[in-house]
Amino acid sequence: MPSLSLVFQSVVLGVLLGGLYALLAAGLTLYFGVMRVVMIAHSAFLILAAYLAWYAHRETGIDPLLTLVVTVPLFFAAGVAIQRLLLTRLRPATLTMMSVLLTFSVALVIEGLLGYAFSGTQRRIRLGYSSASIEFFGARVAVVKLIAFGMAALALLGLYVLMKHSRFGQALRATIQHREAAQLLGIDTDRIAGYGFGLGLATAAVGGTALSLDTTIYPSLHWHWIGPLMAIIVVGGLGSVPGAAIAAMTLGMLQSLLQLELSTTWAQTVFYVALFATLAVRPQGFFGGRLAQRF
Amino acid sequence: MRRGSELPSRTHGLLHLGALLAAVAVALSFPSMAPSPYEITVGIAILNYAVLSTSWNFVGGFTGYISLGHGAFAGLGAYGTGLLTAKAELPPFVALFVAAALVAVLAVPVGYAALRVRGASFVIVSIALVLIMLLVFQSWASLTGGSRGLVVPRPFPGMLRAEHHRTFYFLFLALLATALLSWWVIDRSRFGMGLKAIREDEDKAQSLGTPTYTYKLVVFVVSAAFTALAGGLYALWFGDLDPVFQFSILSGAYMVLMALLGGVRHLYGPLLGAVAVGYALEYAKVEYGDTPLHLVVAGLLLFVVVMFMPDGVIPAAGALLARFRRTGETSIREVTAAELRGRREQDDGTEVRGSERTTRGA
Amino acid sequence: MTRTHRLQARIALSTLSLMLTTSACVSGSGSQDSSDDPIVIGVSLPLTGDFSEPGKGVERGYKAWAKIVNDKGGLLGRKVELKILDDQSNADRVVSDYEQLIGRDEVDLVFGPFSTRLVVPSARVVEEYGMLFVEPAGAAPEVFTQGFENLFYAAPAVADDHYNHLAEYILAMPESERPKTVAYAAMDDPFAQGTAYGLKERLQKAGIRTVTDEVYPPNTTDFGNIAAKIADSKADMVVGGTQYQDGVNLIVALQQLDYQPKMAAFSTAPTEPEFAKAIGNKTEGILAPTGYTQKADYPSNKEFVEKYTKQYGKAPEEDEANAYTTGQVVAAAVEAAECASQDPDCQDKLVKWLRGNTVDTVVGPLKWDDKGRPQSAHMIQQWVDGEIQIVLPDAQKEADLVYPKPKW
Amino acid sequence: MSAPQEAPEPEREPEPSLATAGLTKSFGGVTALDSATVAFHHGKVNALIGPNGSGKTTFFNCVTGMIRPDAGRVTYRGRDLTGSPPHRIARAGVGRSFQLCRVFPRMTVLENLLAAVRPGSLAGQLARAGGRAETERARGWLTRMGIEHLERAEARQLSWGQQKLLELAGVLMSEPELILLDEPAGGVNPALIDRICDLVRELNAEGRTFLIVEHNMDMVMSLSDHVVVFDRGRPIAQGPPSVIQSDERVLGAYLGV
Repeated sequence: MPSLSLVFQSVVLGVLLGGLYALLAAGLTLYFGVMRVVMIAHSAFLILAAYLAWYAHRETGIDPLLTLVVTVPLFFAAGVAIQRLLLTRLRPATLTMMSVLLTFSVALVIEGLLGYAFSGTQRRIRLGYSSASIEFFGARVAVVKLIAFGMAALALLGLYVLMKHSRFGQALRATIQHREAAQLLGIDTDRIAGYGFGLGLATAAVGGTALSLDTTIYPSLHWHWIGPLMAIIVVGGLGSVPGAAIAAMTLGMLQSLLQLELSTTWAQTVFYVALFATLAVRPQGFFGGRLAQRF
Repeated sequence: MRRGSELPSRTHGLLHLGALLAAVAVALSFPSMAPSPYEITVGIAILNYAVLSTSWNFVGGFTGYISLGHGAFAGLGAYGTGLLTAKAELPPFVALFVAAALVAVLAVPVGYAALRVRGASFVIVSIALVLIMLLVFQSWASLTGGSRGLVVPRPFPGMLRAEHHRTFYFLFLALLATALLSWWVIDRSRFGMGLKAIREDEDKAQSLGTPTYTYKLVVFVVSAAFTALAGGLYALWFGDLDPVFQFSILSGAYMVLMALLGGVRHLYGPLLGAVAVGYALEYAKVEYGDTPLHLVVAGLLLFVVVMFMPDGVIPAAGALLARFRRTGETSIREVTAAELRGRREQDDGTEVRGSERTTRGA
Repeated sequence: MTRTHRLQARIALSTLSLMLTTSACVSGSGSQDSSDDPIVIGVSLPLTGDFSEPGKGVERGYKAWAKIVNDKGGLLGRKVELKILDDQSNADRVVSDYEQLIGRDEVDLVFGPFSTRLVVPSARVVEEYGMLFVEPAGAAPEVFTQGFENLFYAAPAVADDHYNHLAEYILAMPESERPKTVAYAAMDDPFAQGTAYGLKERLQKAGIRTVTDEVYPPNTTDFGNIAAKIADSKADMVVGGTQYQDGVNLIVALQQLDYQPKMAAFSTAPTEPEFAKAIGNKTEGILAPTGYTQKADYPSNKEFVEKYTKQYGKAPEEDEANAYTTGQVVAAAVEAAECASQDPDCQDKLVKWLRGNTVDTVVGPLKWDDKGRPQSAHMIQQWVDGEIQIVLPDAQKEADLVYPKPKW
Repeated sequence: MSAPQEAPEPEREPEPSLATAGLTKSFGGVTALDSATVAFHHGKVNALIGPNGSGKTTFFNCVTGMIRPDAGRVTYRGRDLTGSPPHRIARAGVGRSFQLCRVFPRMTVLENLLAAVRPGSLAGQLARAGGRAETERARGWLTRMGIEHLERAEARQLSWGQQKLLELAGVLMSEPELILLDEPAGGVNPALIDRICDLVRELNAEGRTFLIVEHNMDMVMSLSDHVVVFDRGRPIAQGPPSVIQSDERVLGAYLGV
């Protein structure tokens, strides 16, 4: 039996990890909500953002957090561009399938270019506070992990406030829930969908920077993120941002706790077990939105 | 479909037959024309791609459901064959068919989870399948050998390597022929008609009495079985299995790229795509070896196909041809502005109807 | 439907012509042997993909070897020429590369690729064509249990034996001072796991308890949970079966938890030049096995270090040295057998000679058992006073082993 | 609840065709069908009318199995179809068209009809599609719709009106007893509306029952034998057209009074 302090430590790690998952899954949910698109390239952009943070740090020595000033607007614009220039040109009848392939191809291109530019070597940002930690009720928490969690939490909070309390947020939610009805209300759903996409990609910028603080990055890393993230959005109910956040925290925690007894690899399967169980038992997801029902 | 039955002349049919025979003749004589065993291995690699993408096309081409996870079935077929030969000591080719049958059985619950709901979930499940199989085969080292790999005993011990390649070249060719023949039989059958109706409009097909879920599941299982056969045959030929290479998303993506490039609606589409992509890969390796840009090229190619010729090169070439011919097809159209508007609404309306879809059990 | 038909005919035709071009295009070269022709040596290396970094190191080592040999007039009076193909870190490709090199390009000799994962499949091809296979990277035990008869590993010791000197040192300590508990963490990779488990087996046999044993996949980037388990076990000693970056990550994660073992040993990572900076210079007391040191005073090593440094502007590392060793081993066999061609008799002579002789290399004199396992041992290095120094075996040591290790 | 109008009973008691009892469906907070109990007459042309958003399409989707009702029962000629999947309901003899006409766009006109053939046995499944008998039958319907000359054109190349006719031909090919038409006159020119009306009458005379959702009041009143009016997810009136036309509640519902 693992000791109590180890369990507590794992819970803390699970929460910290779950926060990052929640932010990234929220992005993936936004794309799905506004366009019914499974954005495979989400995690490739995540890694791209991490590389930009790493590169900026290596070249100029600035704190990786500062790169957010550039990457967030940049990714937002890229998201809008992807939606407006690429996805809207696909035939509506085959949009779901073809958009997967399209974003898949974008992911391949990003991975290939990262490999070309920075080689396949694993990279890691060296910060003065990399190995610093603080004591938290008996658990030791790395400072960098706390910062990453804080960023994710702030970004999620920002997203929540934006969606709940702004006119744009209302329009976005209306578009997600019922596009035609939103159009009837005079909402320019095309524009809103573009912004929704931009917002989703902006979460990848924040997530990538957070990720770069404490882990190694390499070009093909995105495959190991997209799987869990897709599982999370299905379990949480496709299209539901709160559902995705709850599922992310739950599964992140489960993964962390399972590692106490199982090997790292087996613990990772929790996401896929949850995915298959959800689809077999409750295809609309567990926390989720009504959207899932339709697909 | 009544293809061919009402042709103004039979010459096209004959031309078709002649070309087919010529292609078969070339394929059969290729090993004896090859200057070294290396060329035969290239031939095998391309045939393997062709079988895989044709197998993929049972689902992708007929139903329009795009699976990015068929690499998992190939890997399962390979490991199944390898384990049954190495651990259960079945004769290699018995193991091959038993493994394919087991994969077909496994495809039923996977299909159940993946096909019960429409569209997006299918893709998610297909990718997840590869990732979970990778994890399982890496972790379960006591059975699979994990990252140490699995050595599959040679089916023909004592056979010289060149002869081994030649034998497997013909085995792959036979498998390809079987897969193509099966696809062709389904293509012209009522079952195939139902599947194509699903691809066109699933709700509509169901409202006309097609049991869409059963149809999709059946063809999914058939596709998985063929993919597993290809994987198993590959295992017997290649001999060394490693989870990282067997369960790769990229190999599944190549199947999609090949089929899509060639044209998913055509019998020879995936074969043509496999020849083109396989040849290009080999050529690029020999000529421009050592940059990771092959990913970029594959990505861009997929991008171009999806954006500009989603039906593949065959219809794209056909359209080009038609432009030269300028047949009188436009006379059918008598579209008014109002009708155009109506049709646009129809397109947008897909979403409205989508919003009222429900999930359906068997 | 008429159009579809015509189209299908066209497609069939174009398929045919494509296949013809394939066969026309890939045939071609093919050389006749003569004494003036260079000796062509075929290699497949992971120049792109997951193993590209060490793969490029091996490539530099091979190139340095060819240059040094050619500057001295070549082998048997013939120049050597390397034909290097990229296998993209992929097993399918590595096999087709060797098929191409042996079948189509008709190279005279082959060198091995990098990474255990790629060594086994490629060894099989080369074996089945009856050629000598000396390789710089397949150190895992599995490589030597496949029944290969033409395979030789060109390094001092297989993975399981890397920590032999350290194991002897620990077991020689008085029982009260020895570490009593050990935590192991190894990457799921035949080589990395081999190093850790070789040590584990010896220590367990001597009654030293294993308190944690973690295996993580190569793609692991977050070591928080693994480190937590190790720290919680409060083991006296931690052993990492690591490659480069995972080693760095694991150490940083352990330091984040303020875990202070009495002894800490990690394979590969601590010997890399970037290591100290990567973990913020908190290196004191970390142990690592190594098969190569630039300071070794074997005659050929001085030449290698000097000429390599001149060619590449920096000193060679272990990957480069192992590649160079491979060249030396093959060269010794070629000179002894006085032949270098695919001819079965020649290849047979090469294999037979290596089976029975010792070769002087940059990593010292090497000889092999009947499975191709080298019979030497790795040195143990330790970070002492901010520098990595040899501490074991006594004969080669530059500093004394520090135990228990200072805080990191 | 259901308050059927005390309309003058027809001479004979009509045989029930499709009927629902307490059919309820809500989306989120919005109730689309509110315990709808309604019956249609076998062998007749029935019409279902009501203002936008009164639940007509949801009703169609519920009775054809496209969406599962939250509560209530659906029967067809006494057989319980509640919760059956759409293809079972189709096989029970209920065919339908879609609100915005749906055909298989990339299949030929003839294939559009052949796709509606339902083979029984496994051998039948694998038999070649488009055997002589079924092709002749398909051509029969195409000729009847007047689009037989387009047999080899892809459906997407057809005009809107032609697609409407094709969709109807496809439904007929699946041999339904009861045909549900969702806005057959939507977006169609007057000449074609007359054509469709004639077809409905002919087919009805041949024994097929119809249930039509339509906004075109002239069409509804001239064509149907029995009209049901929906408002806010439930029937508010039913009876012959003459009675419905003068019903105050109907006028109220339409005018939003």
